[in-house]
Amino acid sequence: MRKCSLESIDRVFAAINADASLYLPVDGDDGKAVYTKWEDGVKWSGALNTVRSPKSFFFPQMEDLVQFRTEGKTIEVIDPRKESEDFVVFGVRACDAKSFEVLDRVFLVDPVDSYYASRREHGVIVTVACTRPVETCFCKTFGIDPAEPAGDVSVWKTDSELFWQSNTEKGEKLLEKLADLTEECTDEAVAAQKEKINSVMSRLPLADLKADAFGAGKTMKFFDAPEWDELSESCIACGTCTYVCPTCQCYDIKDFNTGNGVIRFRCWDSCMYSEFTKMSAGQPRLTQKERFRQRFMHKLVYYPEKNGGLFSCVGCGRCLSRCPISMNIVKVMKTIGGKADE
Amino acid sequence: MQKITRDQLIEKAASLLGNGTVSCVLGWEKGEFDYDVTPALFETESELREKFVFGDFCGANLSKYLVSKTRKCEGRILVFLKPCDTYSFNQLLTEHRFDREKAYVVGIPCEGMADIERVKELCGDGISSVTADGDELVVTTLYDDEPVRVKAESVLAERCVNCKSKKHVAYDELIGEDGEVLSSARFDEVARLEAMTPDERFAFWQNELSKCIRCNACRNVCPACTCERCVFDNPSSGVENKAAANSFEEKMFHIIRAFHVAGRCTDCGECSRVCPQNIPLHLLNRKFIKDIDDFYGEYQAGAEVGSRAPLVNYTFDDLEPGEVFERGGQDA
Amino acid sequence: MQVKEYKPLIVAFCCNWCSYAGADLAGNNRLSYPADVKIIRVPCSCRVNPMFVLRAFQRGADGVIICGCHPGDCHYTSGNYYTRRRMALLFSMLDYLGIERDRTRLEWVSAAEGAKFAATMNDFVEKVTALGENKRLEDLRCKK
Amino acid sequence: MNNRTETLIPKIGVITDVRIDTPDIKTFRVVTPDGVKPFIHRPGQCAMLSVPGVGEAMFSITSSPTNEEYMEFSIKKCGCVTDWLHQAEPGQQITIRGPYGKPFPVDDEFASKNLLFIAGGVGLAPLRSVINYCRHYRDRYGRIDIVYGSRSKDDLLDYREIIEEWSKDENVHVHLTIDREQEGWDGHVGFVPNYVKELGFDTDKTVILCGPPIMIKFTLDGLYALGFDKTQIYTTLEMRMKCGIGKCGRCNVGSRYICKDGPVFRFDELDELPDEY
Repeated sequence: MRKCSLESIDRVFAAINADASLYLPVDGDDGKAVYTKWEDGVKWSGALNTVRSPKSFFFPQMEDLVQFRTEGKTIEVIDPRKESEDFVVFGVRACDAKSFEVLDRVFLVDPVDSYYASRREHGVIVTVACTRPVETCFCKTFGIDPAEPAGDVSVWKTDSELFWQSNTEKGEKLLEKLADLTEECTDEAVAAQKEKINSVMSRLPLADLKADAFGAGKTMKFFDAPEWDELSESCIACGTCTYVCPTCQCYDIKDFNTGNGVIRFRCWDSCMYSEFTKMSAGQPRLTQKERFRQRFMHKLVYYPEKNGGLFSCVGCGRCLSRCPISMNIVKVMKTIGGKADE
Repeated sequence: MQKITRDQLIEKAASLLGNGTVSCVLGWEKGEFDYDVTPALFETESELREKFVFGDFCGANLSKYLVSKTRKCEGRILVFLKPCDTYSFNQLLTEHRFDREKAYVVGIPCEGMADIERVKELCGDGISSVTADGDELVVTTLYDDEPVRVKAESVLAERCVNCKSKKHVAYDELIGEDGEVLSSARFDEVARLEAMTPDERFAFWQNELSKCIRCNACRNVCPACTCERCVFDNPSSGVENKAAANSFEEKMFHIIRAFHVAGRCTDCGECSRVCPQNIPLHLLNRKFIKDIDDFYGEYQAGAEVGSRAPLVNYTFDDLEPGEVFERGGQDA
Repeated sequence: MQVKEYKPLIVAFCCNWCSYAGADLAGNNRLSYPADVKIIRVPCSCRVNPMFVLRAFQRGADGVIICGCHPGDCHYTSGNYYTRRRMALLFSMLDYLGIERDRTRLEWVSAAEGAKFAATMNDFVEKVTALGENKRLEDLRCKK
Repeated sequence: MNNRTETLIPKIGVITDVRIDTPDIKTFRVVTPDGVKPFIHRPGQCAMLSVPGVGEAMFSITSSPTNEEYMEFSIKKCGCVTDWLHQAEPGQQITIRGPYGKPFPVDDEFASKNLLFIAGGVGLAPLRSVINYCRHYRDRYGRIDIVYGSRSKDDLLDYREIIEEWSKDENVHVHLTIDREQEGWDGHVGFVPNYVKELGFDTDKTVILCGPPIMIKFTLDGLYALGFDKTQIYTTLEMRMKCGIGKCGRCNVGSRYICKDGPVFRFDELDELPDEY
């Protein structure tokens, strides 16, 4: 483990930024933190988390897949990708770090999504242990320890210092570059910090939320639950929950005719939208209840069933604070899961 | 702090359910925390007593739900409407979006709704409870031993700070006293933007609109956006894009959306309330309202049922678009 | 190296009954206006919805002008009155977003006003040329 | 090029022949610009065809893998991509990527079994590759029955091939039916589910079923009545698909992705899935 003083942070950032673009949460003009490219003078935000999750570093909201040029009856296919550059994402929280594992199991299984894979290869994730979890946090529900964040490098922040620990080869390399700016240290301060975080975690209002009722093999148990009607009753079918979610990964592929060629791009999509499953021949999910159910069943049952029990929710709490009608996965878990115990 | 209480509303709803006037109640349901309130339909008195809530965080405008719920429910629906919500209600009626006979409006006075983001700014995050006490909110957080007290008026949502009317323009029954149309400062911010140079305005909007994630929350919550199928959802429109590819598409979505509700927008402010990225979308709608007032005479959408909206109306001597710019403001 | 002279691309929506005929007359009378004006014939100026204007900009237009019958002369009685209100609000909104005022215009041109058509186009092209390329409402994907 | 870069980037295909099968179904023959088959597939697999600027859609490959020269797709006109394809002429290039999905277990569960194919309308398209595969390796399978029905004689897909080739094969029994009486038709008249019941098959068969949902529903009832078990019946499903590789989430039903874990399912497997397909 290595440490540096908080005062030297800008020098550390400059060192990281020297060979790879550095992105970190920065307070925007509305006081909300946004991942921003670091440059001299940019200050790391003290906010717990960003409104938009860091998934967009690897799975951007919109990216070009392929371009076509057509002439008469012939088509030319062009791969628009250029070599990705190395980048470092600093300040990722434990929940979001876990979300990359959830996304990896979708994009990196055969056949590998090369667009995502390339960014994963070029990106280094530096996580920071939480210090001030808030009422909407429930990462513990999914076995995530905010005091022990994953990622290539984990960082703990105390009042005056930052403690760095590498977890992977990529992380090792990054720390080597910072060798002059950091010094070797023991992990006592970190252990104390972890204890402090854990004592806060147990006081959180959602500390007792359990996901045990869900998981593989529960499809039929919950699919026809009458509670879905009530839960989805006032859903306005927007995509806020999906778009702020760090693990939602559905996308759409569309063509855009630029007038001098066709760009085929992909962009985030939401199962909450009515035309998500609409085909020329019909629509398997006719009402908002079915779409609403799909989202939560996917996170709590379908995904774990396919991925060895791993839930596709990391308890980051973004949907809790952002849903226009305050309907969210916690309410769903309590209502649907709670009824199942009876 | 609201002047009426949850219990008053439950009593009213229970008696109307009991005597068969209405078959269900459209109201607000309490959530996980004191501030995350969900619009909900209640069918029985016990449901009301268990889950119904009314307080400083019941900002959600329930009028749009009448479009779908009146089709779904047998019998009349009791809906609690705050003064600003009644404008949306009238506007929906003007556009024949539901059957007036199927709604039973109980007008409720509103002292302005709190914005949880403002509470967090003043009291810090990690909020474990928020309760009203007189004209103050008592806020406890995970990190402070002592509760923090803030003036309710200091955490009002922007739309409530600039409240346009405390008068109910539609109701079957009123709880408490009706208020007056207010002379608000709601156009001040628009005027401030108008006074900027075009470069400043461009920079302002470029920055704001670039935050847009195209979640469609503003559109879907908007009581004026009730098209069965939106142009932005129609694959053959060529603009059915789920993500804004660049700043052009960000602008197009918001200009077109604001234009489509121009003259019909009652300025209820729901778009700005729900925006996960805190984009001040009401400033687009208010620009249209201000322009309409300036160009064609004062018009408040929803003030009365059946009024002819300015964009489906004209006079022979309307202003020419070229003359608009002669009236002032700055150009490059 | 020779510097290429900047020529703006102008989209002109012309009402079938008046302005399109006006453009025709301008041509018949050999009145010149820049060839960079692309005329799109519409049944009535009120057929032009705001999306048309924005999409013209997206596709590379540097200026958009809408021409219709003079107020009172609309083939459909009142179409151009609606256009007048719509465009007044739309142009004002574009201005509010910081888009240059001179990129949009609404003009009344009758079938007999070939000279006015040519003069309007010349004037409009001149103003847009002065502004230069449309950078504030551009879609980079559509640029070559 | 390695496999990784090719997941979402299509190849170019050339339409070399367009055959009009029925008033709304055409069969397109596709090869690469070099004149060879775009890729190797198994019976029941699909390919993503696209027209740049119009869109991309998933189609079953209707030609048999044993055909080594080209690929065929029987496509019903029903949406924007299919509308466009129906206007295409030979020589037109399109894009193609695949193969996608799980094939029919022709070499495992189907081996040495008696096979009963039941199809309705354009539902024959995905089965044609299986039928021709089984005909090609005739000695690996037992008796083959094919029940095929459509609205009218004109709507029968591959009619010429059925009459001139399939019907003439030894131990292949074709049973055609159309919904309503028609001049020039002396075959059976009636809906497929009823015809299946009338024919009254023995349960020593493996059934491959494809057609409109309503036909599937009633045919299944008929098959169960005849004593068939769910584990004997296979079908192939349709869902909206975008990526074809089990990632975009559109065709997700339960824990399965139709494009990757399907489209071929045995009916007992479908019991584990919610009814959303």
